[in-house]
Amino acid sequence: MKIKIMESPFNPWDEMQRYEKEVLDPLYAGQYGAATVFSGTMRDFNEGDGVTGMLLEHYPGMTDQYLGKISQEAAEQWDLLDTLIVHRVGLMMPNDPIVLVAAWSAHRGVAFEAARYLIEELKSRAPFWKKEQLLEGERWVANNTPA
Amino acid sequence: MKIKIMESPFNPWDEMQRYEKEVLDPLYAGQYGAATVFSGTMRDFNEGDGVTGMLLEHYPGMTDQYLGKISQEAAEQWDLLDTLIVHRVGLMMPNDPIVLVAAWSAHRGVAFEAARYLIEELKSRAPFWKKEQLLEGERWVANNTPA
Amino acid sequence: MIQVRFFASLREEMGREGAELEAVEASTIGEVWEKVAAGKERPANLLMAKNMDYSGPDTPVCDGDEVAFFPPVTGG
Amino acid sequence: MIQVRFFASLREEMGREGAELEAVEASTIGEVWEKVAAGKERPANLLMAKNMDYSGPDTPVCDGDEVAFFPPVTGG
Repeated sequence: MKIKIMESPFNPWDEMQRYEKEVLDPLYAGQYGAATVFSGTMRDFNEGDGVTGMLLEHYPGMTDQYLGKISQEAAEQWDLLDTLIVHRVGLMMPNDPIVLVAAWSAHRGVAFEAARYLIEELKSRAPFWKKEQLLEGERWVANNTPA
Repeated sequence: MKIKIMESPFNPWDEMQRYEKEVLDPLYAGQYGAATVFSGTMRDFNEGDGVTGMLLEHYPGMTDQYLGKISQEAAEQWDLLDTLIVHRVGLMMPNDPIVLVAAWSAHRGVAFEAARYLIEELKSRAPFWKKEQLLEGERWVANNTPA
Repeated sequence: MIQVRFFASLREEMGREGAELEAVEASTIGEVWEKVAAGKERPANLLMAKNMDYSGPDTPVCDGDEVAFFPPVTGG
Repeated sequence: MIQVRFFASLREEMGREGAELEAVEASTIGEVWEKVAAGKERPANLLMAKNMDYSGPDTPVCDGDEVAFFPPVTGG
């Protein structure tokens, strides 16, 4: 169970590869039949406007605490081998990865449900805020869209 | 929409990285807010027995046709930007990746539902068969487990 | 000619990868099975395909078709 | 002392990152808001945390607590 807050760009597939190699394989090689991953990427368009950049603010400490809580809740609800959450903060550009959540299990149903839980709970509870930079001016994103 | 049948080992995260870089980014950079990926890996244990290897047989031609059909069905049901399916065939070892399915969309709900559809339909309709090598002897897997 | 193919455990049970039939010998997939199965009853869970599309035992076959028989699929 | 923190759009509206209160000035999170908000009504969708746990306006506060106010979260 790992939480990473990144202040610079990350590649979700590098993160997956490294985490499987360094953490999963030594502990669970041959046991994790299923991994489900969600990767969220910054779009250049939102609510009818072009977006040229984004500032991702968070509440350091509370962020880690809530991402840990959410991971723990998933581990209690489903039979998981491990989970990983990576979230970017700071100033980012369109097409930059924002978030990665992953759940490993022996079986696929569990992996899908847990990954979905991680991203939905992250979006509704983890203290992050997005400020979009538009061609003219900037604005805070008011609400996350429902799934 | 891409289908790959691999006769040698593949790494799912390399496949994701390459496909995003070579196919998604040139067409859709800044548009794909969401990617959901399922990766299935060979386990070393099944139905109470240790498994030391596995032969994955398929029906060449029909495999590609059905993976294409399934991808097409997903594209008709959901608002997707793209999908990718990679499946290993031939002789493999525990912890080798077997299958990768991925769905890209502007929104996460759609990406999750489509990825789930791809893997469930693949498991129930694509003509692949697994023969497990055990410590003593070998056996054909009789049925896929329900999700 | 009708090309017949067997896969996986069925191929092993049959002891061969397939067979060839003259088109006049069978007019449906079910009849193809009877010609090539040497008296073996058709398993209840047997899957059938004509020209790489899932089909049933009553599906008509004609010259040039490829008919395949196989057990439940277990990929993914 | 009670440490008060504002985040995101609320921080900008307040014009500051936070404040400090003597513990005797407020006994609940709701009272903390009244002391630091300079008359601004509490937005209906305002979120509150005490020591980095979501809390409500009636949650008691005491010396050494950190209280945060912020708008709906929009991560992921």
